Amino acid sequence: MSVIELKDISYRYPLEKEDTIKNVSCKFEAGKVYGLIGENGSGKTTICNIIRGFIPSFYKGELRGEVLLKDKKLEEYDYEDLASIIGYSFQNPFTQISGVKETVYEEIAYGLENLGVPREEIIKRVEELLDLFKLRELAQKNPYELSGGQKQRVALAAVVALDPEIIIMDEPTSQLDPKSTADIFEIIDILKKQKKVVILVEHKIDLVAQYCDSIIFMHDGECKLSGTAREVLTNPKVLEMGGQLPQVTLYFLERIKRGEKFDMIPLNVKEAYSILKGEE
Amino acid sequence: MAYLELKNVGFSYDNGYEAVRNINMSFELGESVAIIGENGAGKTTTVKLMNRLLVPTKGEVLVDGKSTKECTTAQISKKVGYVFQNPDDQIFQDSIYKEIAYGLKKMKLSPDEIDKKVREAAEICDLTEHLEDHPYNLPYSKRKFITIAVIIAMDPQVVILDEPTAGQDRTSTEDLKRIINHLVEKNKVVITITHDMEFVVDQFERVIVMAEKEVRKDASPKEIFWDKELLELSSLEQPYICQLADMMGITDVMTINDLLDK
Amino acid sequence: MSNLNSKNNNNILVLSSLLAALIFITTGYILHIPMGINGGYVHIGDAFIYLSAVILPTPYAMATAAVGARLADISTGSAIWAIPTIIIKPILVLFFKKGEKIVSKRNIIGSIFAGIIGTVLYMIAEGVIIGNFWSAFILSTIGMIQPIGSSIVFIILGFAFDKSSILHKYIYR
Amino acid sequence: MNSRIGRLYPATKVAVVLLVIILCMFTPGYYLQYAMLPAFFIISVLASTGRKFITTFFKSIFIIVLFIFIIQVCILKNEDSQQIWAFINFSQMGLDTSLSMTSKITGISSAVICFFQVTSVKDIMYSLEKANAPKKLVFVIGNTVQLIPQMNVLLKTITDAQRARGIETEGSLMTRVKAFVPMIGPLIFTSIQQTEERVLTLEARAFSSARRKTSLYEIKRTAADYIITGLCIVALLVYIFRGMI
Ligand SMILES: Nc1ncnc2c1ncn2[C@@H]1O[C@H](COP(=O)(O)OP(=O)(O)OP(=O)(O)O)[C@@H](O)[C@H]1O
Ligand SMILES: Nc1ncnc2c1ncn2[C@@H]1O[C@H](COP(=O)(O)OP(=O)(O)OP(=O)(O)O)[C@@H](O)[C@H]1O
Ligand SMILES: [Mg+2]
Ligand SMILES: [Mg+2]
Repeated sequence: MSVIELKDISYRYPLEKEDTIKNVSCKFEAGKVYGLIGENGSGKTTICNIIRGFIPSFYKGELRGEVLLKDKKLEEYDYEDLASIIGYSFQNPFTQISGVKETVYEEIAYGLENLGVPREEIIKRVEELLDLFKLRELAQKNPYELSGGQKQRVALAAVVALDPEIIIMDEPTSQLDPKSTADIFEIIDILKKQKKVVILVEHKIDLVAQYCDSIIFMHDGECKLSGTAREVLTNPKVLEMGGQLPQVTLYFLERIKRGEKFDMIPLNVKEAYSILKGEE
Repeated sequence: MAYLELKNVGFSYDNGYEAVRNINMSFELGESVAIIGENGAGKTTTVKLMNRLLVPTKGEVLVDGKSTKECTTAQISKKVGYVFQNPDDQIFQDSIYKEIAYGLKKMKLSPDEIDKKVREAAEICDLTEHLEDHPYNLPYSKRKFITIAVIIAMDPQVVILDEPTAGQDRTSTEDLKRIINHLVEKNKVVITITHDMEFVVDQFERVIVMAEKEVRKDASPKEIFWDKELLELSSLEQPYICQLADMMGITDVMTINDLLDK
Repeated sequence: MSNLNSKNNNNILVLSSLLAALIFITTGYILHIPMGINGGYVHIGDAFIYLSAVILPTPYAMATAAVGARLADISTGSAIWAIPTIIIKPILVLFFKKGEKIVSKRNIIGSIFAGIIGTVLYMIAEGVIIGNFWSAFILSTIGMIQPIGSSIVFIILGFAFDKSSILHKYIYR
Repeated sequence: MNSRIGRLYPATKVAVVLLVIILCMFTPGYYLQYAMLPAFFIISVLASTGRKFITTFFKSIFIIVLFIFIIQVCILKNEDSQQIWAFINFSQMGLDTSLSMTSKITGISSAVICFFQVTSVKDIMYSLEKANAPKKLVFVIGNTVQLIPQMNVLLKTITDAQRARGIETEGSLMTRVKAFVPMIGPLIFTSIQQTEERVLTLEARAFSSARRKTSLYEIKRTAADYIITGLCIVALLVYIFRGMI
């Protein structure tokens, strides 16, 4: 059963002449990671805002179609409760500090305080998250005195802290170094095992290929391709539409172009290696 | 002689936190260099020292032979241009045209000249059709290009780009490469901070690795991405093609084409 | 739909505290000139009170004015002006009208009136504190630069806001 | 604020301040009122805010006190005014008025200044929340207090951006003033621009949740709090009782 479903969604920002999102339909199931990909301006963030209900409650404009959360229309939910069901970390890490807390520790606890979680439980949860996100060293720092990547990690931790069933992450690793990026993907894997729905917007396609169960490829406001990572990310059409494919996939596609034949096009380094080894 | 030089530079923030120490770097005109390294390593701090947004607490920074301690940031800005990590820190006019023209006006150029330079810079950064737009109506990824155009228009000798690749798609990354090449052709120094390893390999001949407040290594991409101990210690990873090559026991491969050739 | 209103509400709250903070720094720090003689000071903070008056719903604007100016008084040590401030500043809000534009004839006149009435009210408060209305009058006359400055800043800011498109999202009229 | 006094429950401190205000207002004479200044200075020293207390006091209250003395004693014409020189007089009545007036101002202000210096905003917010003050008001106050340092950060960022574009912001007063004026606009625009994102951020952190908030930060009343509050009440009762006889 799908937890979230978009049914034939179209949306136009106020004062715009054209629809930004055009007839998008898709389903999201528990325990799966969804990669939402596509070039800049293809409408990824807009889709996230629709799922979270910020469109149409915050951004006005014209929304057609239906968003179903557990088979009930999104607008029928109490606005107050949505924050604890759908977590959302935004694209710009620099404006995601609540501004009401003085330390990273309190910043992560803030959402839990708002949800009325008992104090002992908050402490337990924050401690867990500090370890999970490797933020222990920064716990007593002022959130405003962090480097770009550190801010981004704190912002994501603050959202995961709420333990929502659905987590939307809009480019959560854009300012992160390779090691921290890998850490975040490990966390995504943990969330998946906890049977969450993870919706991930990401340009780092190699990691998307490795971790996402399902891919939605957006182009110009339309959902052009969707399916398993293998179905979408071995399709050269993605390149034509401004998208990107994993490095090893590109390598294999290039060899195929030169006339070689393979049973399977790999998505990550390990697969590529086993194919090449089998070949020798 | 090096155009920009950092000699034994150290810096602590007001709250006493030491962000970088013992930094030695030098840059010649016509050179493009990438600075990479873990989050919080001190990359942003280091480049802010170069245009005197921060003044070193130890050592000194020399621009064109002159210590930054003897100048004001405004004077240095004519030689060293810095594109902020967060574009929103830098944008404060209500149209892109005005934003680009702002610094030029302060340079006392004639209106015609300003107009010419604004249009040139916008052309390079692919913003011509947006010149009259409000900067905040463009997405984050595009706002970064506005700030790049702003600096290019001022025509400094050194251009510093702080994480220009963050959140950019393939086309925009290609645009970045084009911009960097264009600047290098004009004999500028281009210093780029990035976490995108493929971008580093494709674009740069010289890479500086920073970790734990210090410079770890200053070398060619080949020397860096095959130094696995260094990568491990600096929270870095090999580009995927290198990883594949490595598994197959081939070394010194950097790009898809390299691997195809082997 | 009732569940959609809460969004506007938070938006107003955040904007209120933002304006209160602006009132605070412009009252207490930026272009803040201590008047020396009576422990008061000259500033352009009122400009932001006027701005809140046109941007925010009236009750919010009143609270914003009180909070911002009150905090400034505390932190600059002018504890003595705290009570007059908390009464007078919210009154200033009542002279403005929310409309299509921030700078309308109506609001320019409003800012002048707010300046005059504000000065008179402070004069009374000063008279009570010092114990003599005559000296309070002289002081307040010197103090007239403050409302004049504030009106000018308000008008300049208002024009800037009217010209820009961004406020369309934020103004609650 | 980490001193013993700083850690007292804010309501306890408010009780003390209220008591002082009542005593100052209704006790005739001026000895008790003036005595509040050294008393609160000592309290401030104990709470290690002594220096701050004195500077604040002299920068604000002292000036107004001095002013009142000059006006009342020397300038104003009273029945008993004697001319000293030109328009400068001496008046005993004026002196008496000033003493009774300034003593009250001094006493009350000392208590208030001291209170705000030894009590952290966080504590005030916490006790307001506990006391069931309107959620919105608590939010606006709390957020304002938090936004102020942020404004400073923003101001610094904008200055940096301007410096990086060749605008002189260092040097003589004139250059600084010249650089400052074009900065106020961007400061306000940028802050308002960021409001939108801040609202969404708060939303994502369940700010509008209808549930009753809990707090990670906790201050508890200790024995000292009960004793001090008790003493205040007793003192007040004694004071009223004595006044009635
Ligand atoms: N508030 C807005 N008003 C009008 N148009 C908007 C608004 N926000 C976004 N748009 C436009 O909608 C389109 C989709 O934007 P969106 O932010 O969803 O793209 P994206 O796929 O997330 O891109 P990126 O990878 O750069 O984040 C863009 O063309 C953008 O200019
Ligand atoms: N204003 C500040 N005050 C105090 N400490 C700061 C400040 N800004 C940054 N720091 C600290 O200095 C260190 C270096 O920060 P810097 O921003 O230079 O890192 P960076 O290498 O650019 O990292 P990133 O890749 O995440 O942007 C970090 O540990 C950070 O927490
Ligand atoms: Mg986006
Ligand atoms: Mg940085």
